[in-house]
Amino acid sequence: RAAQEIQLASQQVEVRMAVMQGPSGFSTVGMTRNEGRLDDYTVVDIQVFPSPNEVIARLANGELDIAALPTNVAANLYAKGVAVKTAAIVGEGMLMFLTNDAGITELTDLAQRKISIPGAGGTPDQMARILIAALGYDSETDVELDYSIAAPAQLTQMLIAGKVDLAVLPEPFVSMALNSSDAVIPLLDVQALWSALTGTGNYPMTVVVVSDRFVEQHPGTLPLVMGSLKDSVQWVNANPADAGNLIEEVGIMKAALAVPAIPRCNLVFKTAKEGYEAMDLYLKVLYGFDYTSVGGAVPDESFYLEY
Amino acid sequence: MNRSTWNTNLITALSVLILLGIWQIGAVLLDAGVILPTPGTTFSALASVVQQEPFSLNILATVARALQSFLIIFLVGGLLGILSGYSRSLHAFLVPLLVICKATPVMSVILLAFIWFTSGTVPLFSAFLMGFPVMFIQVEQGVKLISPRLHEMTVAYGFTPLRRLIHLVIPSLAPSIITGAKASLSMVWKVVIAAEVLTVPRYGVGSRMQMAQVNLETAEVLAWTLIAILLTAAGDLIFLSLLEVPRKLRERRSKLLEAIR
Amino acid sequence: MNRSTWNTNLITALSVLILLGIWQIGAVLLDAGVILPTPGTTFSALASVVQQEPFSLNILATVARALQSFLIIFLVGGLLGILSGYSRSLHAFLVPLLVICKATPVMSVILLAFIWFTSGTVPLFSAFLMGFPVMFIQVEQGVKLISPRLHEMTVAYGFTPLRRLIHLVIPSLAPSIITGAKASLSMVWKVVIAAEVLTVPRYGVGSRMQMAQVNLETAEVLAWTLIAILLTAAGDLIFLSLLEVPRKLRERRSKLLEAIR
Amino acid sequence: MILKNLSKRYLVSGEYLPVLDDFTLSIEPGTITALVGPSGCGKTTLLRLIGELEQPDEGELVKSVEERGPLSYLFQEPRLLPWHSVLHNVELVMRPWYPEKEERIARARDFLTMVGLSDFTTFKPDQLSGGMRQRVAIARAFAYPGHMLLLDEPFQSLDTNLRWALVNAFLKLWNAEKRTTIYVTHDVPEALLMADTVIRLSSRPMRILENHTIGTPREERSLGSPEFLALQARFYT
Amino acid sequence: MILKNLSKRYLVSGEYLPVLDDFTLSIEPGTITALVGPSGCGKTTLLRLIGELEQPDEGELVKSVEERGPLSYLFQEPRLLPWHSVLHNVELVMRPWYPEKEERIARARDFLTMVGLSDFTTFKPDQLSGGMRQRVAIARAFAYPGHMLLLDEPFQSLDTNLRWALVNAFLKLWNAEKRTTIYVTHDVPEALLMADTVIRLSSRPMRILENHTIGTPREERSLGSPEFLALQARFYT
Ligand SMILES: Nc1ncnc2c1ncn2[C@@H]1O[C@H](COP(=O)(O)OP(=O)(O)OP(=O)(O)O)[C@@H](O)[C@H]1O
Ligand SMILES: Nc1ncnc2c1ncn2[C@@H]1O[C@H](COP(=O)(O)OP(=O)(O)OP(=O)(O)O)[C@@H](O)[C@H]1O
Ligand SMILES: [Mg+2]
Ligand SMILES: [Mg+2]
Repeated sequence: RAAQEIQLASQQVEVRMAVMQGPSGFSTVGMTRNEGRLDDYTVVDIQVFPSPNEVIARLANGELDIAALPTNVAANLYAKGVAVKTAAIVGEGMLMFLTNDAGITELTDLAQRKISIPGAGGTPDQMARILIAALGYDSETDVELDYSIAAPAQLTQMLIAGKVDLAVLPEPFVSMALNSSDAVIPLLDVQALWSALTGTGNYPMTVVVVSDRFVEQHPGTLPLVMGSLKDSVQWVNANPADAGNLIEEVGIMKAALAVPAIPRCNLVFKTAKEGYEAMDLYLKVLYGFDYTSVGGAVPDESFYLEY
Repeated sequence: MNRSTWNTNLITALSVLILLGIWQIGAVLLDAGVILPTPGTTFSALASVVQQEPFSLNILATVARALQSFLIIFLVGGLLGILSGYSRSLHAFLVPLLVICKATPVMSVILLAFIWFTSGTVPLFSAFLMGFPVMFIQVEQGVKLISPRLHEMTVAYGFTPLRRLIHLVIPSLAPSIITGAKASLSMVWKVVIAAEVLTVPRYGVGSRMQMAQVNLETAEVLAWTLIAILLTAAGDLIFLSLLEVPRKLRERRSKLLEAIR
Repeated sequence: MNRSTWNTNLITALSVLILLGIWQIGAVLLDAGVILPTPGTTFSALASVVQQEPFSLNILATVARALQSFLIIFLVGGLLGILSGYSRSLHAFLVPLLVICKATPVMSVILLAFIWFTSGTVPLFSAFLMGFPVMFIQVEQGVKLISPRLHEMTVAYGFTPLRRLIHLVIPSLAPSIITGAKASLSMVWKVVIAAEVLTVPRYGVGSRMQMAQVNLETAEVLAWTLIAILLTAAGDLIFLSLLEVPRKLRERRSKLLEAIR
Repeated sequence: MILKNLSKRYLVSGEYLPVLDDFTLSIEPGTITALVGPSGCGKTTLLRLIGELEQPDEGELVKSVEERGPLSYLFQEPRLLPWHSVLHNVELVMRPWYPEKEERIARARDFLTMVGLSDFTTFKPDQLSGGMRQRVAIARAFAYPGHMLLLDEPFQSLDTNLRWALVNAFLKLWNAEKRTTIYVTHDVPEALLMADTVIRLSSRPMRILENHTIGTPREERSLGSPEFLALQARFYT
Repeated sequence: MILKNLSKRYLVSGEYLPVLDDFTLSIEPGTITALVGPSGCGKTTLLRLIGELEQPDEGELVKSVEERGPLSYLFQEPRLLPWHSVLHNVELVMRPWYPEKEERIARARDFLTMVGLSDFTTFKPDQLSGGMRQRVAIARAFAYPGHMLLLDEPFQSLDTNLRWALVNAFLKLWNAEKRTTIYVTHDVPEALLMADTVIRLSSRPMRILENHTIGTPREERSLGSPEFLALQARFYT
């Protein structure tokens, strides 16, 4: 038996996966239900990071196999020669323009206002600038974009306290703001506007990338992991309350805040193949707007992994 | 405790009270609990934070990081400072390194830092970048203030370098070393906690602050800040009492010498 | 430039070369341009960064912030340090404030800072929190090192407080003030840039770094870091040459006195 | 000036070291008093009490009206400001008295010439020899128009010629304006030629062993005369 | 020891101040040489050159074999380590010579007793009077077994009795082991009684005005004898 166990241990595959401390973390908590054990041979170790920086460093260094990242960051990494490919979309757009100024009702009221955005150059910033431009404003002169509060949680605080009157926020902070203050009202659903402009569905905000080395070394494991991830997303969407407990346990945020947000986080699972068109379109739009944000080139087809 | 110690303690207490008063008034005027809760709310958050389970673990992790960074800064900065105070060549050699330490924001090298260190040690690294120049500059300058007359005396009386170090250099540097240590200690806490906020290691005061922040629990953030302030104050007290040790040792030594008749 | 200045300059250049060599080797070994580009790539990024349009505006904004913070720290820290070195009561009163400055991470009070200041001044605020204790501790300790014999001399010869300040206190404190200034200058750059990275004001070296960072343009991040390092080195040189001014003034004064026969 | 039952002790590693214990002395205003006594007996301490740099633990110090106010103190060490030139060191202390810069500098220069340092006015204290530093301190004390003169071993570390030249220069200054002068010396002949009253002190705790007022006018004194040979012999034991 | 054509100048605010200029002197090993000269003439500078704390700009210094190696230097100022007690200050310099702690401390104590400080061994330098500090420095220099003795105004700021007691104590030590001693003093009688050779120096740049070797054995010297009265008169001008 001892020999058997040793053999088992040697066959054991540990999948090292990274998610961010937000909805991408929500979507994977289902995988931790069985302490990360997917089958007899495969264990997934999920690490939650506060910023993409740590994920990028460890991915480039080979300390991680799989990571959930903003779509443009994934494309950017690929363009910079980091050996990763995208495997699936796990999260779609969930951004809102929120305001606590009852005077703003029309989109035309945005003119000459200060709009607070958490983090310059992130997805909220890109989408805000794309849409502002689409609405016919010049983001340099017609509105003032303010990046001085980088943490979305802090921006939410300021919005709730009424010290900031117009902000672009992602989930789960949108839900938090709406639930904490009656004064905060949704002004503009970024996703709806995107659909109207492009004539497609929601845009892919978060994707899962896999390192080439992992695909080569464990070709059989990838479908298992992806299957399990798909499972997890479905479970989380179906059981927000249970998922909330796991979210708190893993240390992402309090269940009380996460649970109401889950339905609005647009957690999905689409394989790269299924999501190809949406991603390609999204990346092309980003490229047209600011090519450095996708690494200077729209990724070719080999960026999309088949399994 | 004599009369004047009593007085200064009274003034310190008064100052704390005034600050609490300003806080209370500010919180009431601002009237936004998510941004600035009242001292009362904060103290009740503090009470519940203290009962949270891995409370002491979080504290210990932060204290360990702060202590480690401080020791590293103290030893490396002190040693290099002394050497470079004596050697113009070493000074010239270290100038670029010092400028790099001074100018490079952690952010520029954070990707590298993540590769070389685990997320628990990134705070140490940030603290080193911040505190090393302060300690170094301090001690290096201190070397220049060593009395040239006493130095000459040790030369004339053939002190070995070690004896000169122990009996002239280190006692002369003591004020510089103490201020350097105080000044770098004054940053280590804050830098370590700030880096914990950014990198969220498993345990740490900064990690808990970050979590509280994400959950919009401002009172809890401030409760952890109070804990940080208390830790710092405790650290200062311990440091001050450690400063008494050499004096006591010297007194004991002089008693011992007295005994040898 | 005499022989020995030549030598030290040579050593400094050598040290820079060695650091560049380590960088090159590290970059080649690591083989990951997103994490650590080679010096070559970085220098070409530097060339293109310098040509980007509001280049000098970014630099100026950061320099202005650093200078402002430094001046505030220098004046407030120096003044309070002198006063509190002389007055035990003031010292006792300031202790809690100092501990707060030391321990409170900017993160805990950043929202308040936003409410009270405009976003461009948050870097100043962070730099103050960081640098004030260093300057203060320094000068306060310096006051304790003023020669009691010379102090007594000024008492016996009936110096007014102002005359004592000018002719005894400030010259005696000069080494402390200089080290304090050097040490706080050593932090101001980094803290200002780090705060710019966080708050992304319209212009600033840190803002540009942040933008380059989100786009994973590591070579550009490092190019801006090099610029920050050059700024710091230039600042150090200017500071060192400013230090010569009092000596020159004193020499001129002594020539003038000589002229009055 | 009258010193009434002065006591002064220092606390040294937990024990009290009595330096003055119930010390009483009265000094005639406008005279020169020399204090002679063994090393470490408390002479400097006494001067510091008179100069009000320190407070007695017990007892009282009563100065006559013309003795109150600022006084010229020559410390046992030069105590020069190391960052100022020699001239500046002397000129600085006279500021409140001579608001005119030219006048002040001329006066400082005069006193520096008196002590033989006219060629060294631009030197920093660290660039001087020990005796030269002492002379700067002398110039400073003499240039400062204090109401009393307290001199702690003023002419130490000077060669004999210079010493006598300075004694004479001092007496000339003092004759012009007779301020109460108390001075400590280890040189008995110097004390006998210079002082009105010579006080011999015991070792610690300090007592007065002898309080001798010299009747002979200064100009008629001679160390070789029988009176002074006898005095010297007495003061040497 | 032979000093051959020594030159030494200091740079003071851009100008050279010549202190020694082509100075030549030969000193018999194992004798006591007293240097007498006006303040600021360069005596301390000469001792510093002999003690190799400074290098001459020109010229050469040739020591005989037994004069080479460590030397006991009594500086013009006490130069004590302020953080160490009196005993520790004296004991510290003897470390390489007396590895046995007990022996070293006993010796330090002996020398401190010799200078009259046996009750002050635990005091810090700052708690002593000026003369007491000087005595600690004397004890340190005498306790240190240097191959030569360089003494810069050793008995300054001491009262006359103590001064003569220390001169006698020094001569006893010196008689036990005759080391080359060069000493600076402003006290001509002291020089005449103590030295084998007395050298009178001019003011800066320093020249030898007189190099007088005293033939009379030390025990037979008396300041009152006609020989010494004549010598004193000569050395005072
Ligand atoms: N600050 C002090 N702390 C402790 N003891 C002191 C202090 N100052 C002086 N003493 C002690 O007081 C005594 C008298 O010192 P003082 O300086 O008055 O002597 P003095 O008569 O001037 O001697 P000298 O002729 O050597 O200068 C000494 O024994 C000394 O040790
Ligand atoms: N470090 C220095 N820098 C400039 N000049 C100096 C320095 N040291 C000494 N001198 C000058 O050299 C000359 C001789 O000084 P030195 O100390 O040798 O005199 P001295 O004979 O010992 O006098 P004294 O009897 O007063 O101690 C003085 O004019 C002094 O100004
Ligand atoms: Mg005295
Ligand atoms: Mg001398």
